[in-house]
Amino acid sequence: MTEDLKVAVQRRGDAAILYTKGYINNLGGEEIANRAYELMDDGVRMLLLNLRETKIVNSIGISILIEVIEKMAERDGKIAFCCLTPVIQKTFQIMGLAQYAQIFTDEENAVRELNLTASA
Amino acid sequence: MTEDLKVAVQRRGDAAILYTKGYINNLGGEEIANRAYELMDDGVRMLLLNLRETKIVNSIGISILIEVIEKMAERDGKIAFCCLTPVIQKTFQIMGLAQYAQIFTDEENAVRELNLTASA
Amino acid sequence: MTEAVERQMELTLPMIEDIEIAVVKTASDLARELGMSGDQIDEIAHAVVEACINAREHACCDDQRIYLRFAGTSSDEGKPKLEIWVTDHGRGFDPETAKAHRQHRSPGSPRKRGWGLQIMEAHMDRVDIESGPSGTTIHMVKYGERRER
Amino acid sequence: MTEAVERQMELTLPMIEDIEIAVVKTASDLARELGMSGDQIDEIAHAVVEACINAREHACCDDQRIYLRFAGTSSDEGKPKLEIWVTDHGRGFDPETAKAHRQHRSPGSPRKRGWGLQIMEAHMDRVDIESGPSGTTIHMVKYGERRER
Ligand SMILES: Nc1ncnc2c1ncn2[C@@H]1O[C@H](COP(=O)(O)OP(=O)(O)O)[C@@H](O)[C@H]1O
Ligand SMILES: Nc1ncnc2c1ncn2[C@@H]1O[C@H](COP(=O)(O)OP(=O)(O)O)[C@@H](O)[C@H]1O
Repeated sequence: MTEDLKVAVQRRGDAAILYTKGYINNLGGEEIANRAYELMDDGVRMLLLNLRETKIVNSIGISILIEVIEKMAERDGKIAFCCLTPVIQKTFQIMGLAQYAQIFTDEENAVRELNLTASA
Repeated sequence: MTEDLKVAVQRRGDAAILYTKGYINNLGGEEIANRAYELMDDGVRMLLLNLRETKIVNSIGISILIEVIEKMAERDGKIAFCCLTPVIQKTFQIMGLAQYAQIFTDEENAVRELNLTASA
Repeated sequence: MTEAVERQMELTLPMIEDIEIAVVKTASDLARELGMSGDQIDEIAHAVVEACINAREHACCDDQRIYLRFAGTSSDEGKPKLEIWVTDHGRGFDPETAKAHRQHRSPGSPRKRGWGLQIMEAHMDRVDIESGPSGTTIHMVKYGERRER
Repeated sequence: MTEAVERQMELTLPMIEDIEIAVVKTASDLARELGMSGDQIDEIAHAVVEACINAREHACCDDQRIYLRFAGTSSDEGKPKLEIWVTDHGRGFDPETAKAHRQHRSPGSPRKRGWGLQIMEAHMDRVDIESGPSGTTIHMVKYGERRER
């Protein structure tokens, strides 16, 4: 029952990886959004969300992530995801999120494909 | 319902202040104990637990804190508390914890009385 | 030969934030006992979450409770099956209208809300809605894989 | 003149980790509606937590549920009053034996467990235990302060 979302950030030059742990509900979505907006204000234009430790999401939380993707697109930036459980990936597909953001199976692939520079 | 305990530590020389946020149940108590034991292994002999952001505790969590107090006493160290809600303070009294650990109303008082040196 | 398993559970929960986590936990435990796979358990979890947040967000009722019923069966003969009823005593809604106004993937402007029912349907094998002025019941069914031996 | 308030609530909750937080939330909302003070609400919260963790830890029953009943009243005439029943269908226990083995503050060796019943009694105005082979009910009563006007 204790499922407070925890967020950790790893900055990599102009990019960043954001790690989530726990339930992405409305509060969790807002927590991610706030961290993402801070990073965007700080110049980050490539943000990888690693959801490895998130096992459950709801449609309100994901709709907030869609807003973040839109805000990032407005600034010519990009958001990508990795390490989704099959069911979260399916939920992303239902909600059309898979159209606006790249989804990678693991972080290694994402880092290579997105050309994320080493930790700055 | 999301009440995962969060712990933050501020090291002050040979002393430390540990801030808790959330419900101190068995898991919360163990989280505090683990952090306290790390600090003790690292030489800390004076530990102030600031429970300002904890509004609820249970008897299992508190019994774990009693163990921590005992372990610290074995090493000739001391644990103190501050910023308890009146009801948590009452619970500490019922469980006899108030006999083995000093309790301060606020951090300022605790820092002065315990002579906690500035952040190292 | 494995035993036939039958599970029934009824709960009455307060409509408070994150109460769906308690429902997920209960549903997952049941589904696991019935021998469902991890992904199936996850799908059930995501469906009940949406049913519960709809009850909490849209029911708008004085009776601040969500009524859950679970019925599961599993045997050598057939696939394991878990049925879940999520009921509120709220104001109800017209499922047809809600479905007509449902959001679609419109490139460039994914809409903010309106995905709950679609998520339930995508993750479950059957979803029926009974709704009227005295409340709503979402009835969902999930079949597992036939057990291997 | 303030209105008389009467509140009733029954819940059936799964015996899962931290479910007591849902009970605390429900009890706190009720107590607040009855006009109890912040400290009184906190005392009720700490008492129901202990009752719930005892049910979860000690009941050892197949029926993995906790049954809650709340009844609150508040009026100009008297003090607000909140009654809470916490029931499990577990194996029961003998309260007299449990109380006899209760831990005391023994200097130098505070014991690990055995504080739950004492905490309930210290925080509530009345605690009655009914327990037998088919389960346990803890009945607790808390009176608030008479409302100031
Ligand atoms: N339990 C309910 N009680 C009343 N109305 C509901 C309920 N569940 C769903 N609805 C109505 O159906 C609509 C569609 O629901 P849904 O697909 O879950 O999307 P969302 O909840 O994001 O709006 C809701 O906006 C609401 O008007
Ligand atoms: N709901 C219950 N069902 C069965 N036994 C119980 C229940 N509640 C309490 N007990 C018994 O009473 C004892 C004392 O309870 P308590 O004072 O809360 O201390 P603790 O739970 O820390 O042991 C427990 O150890 C247990 O044996």
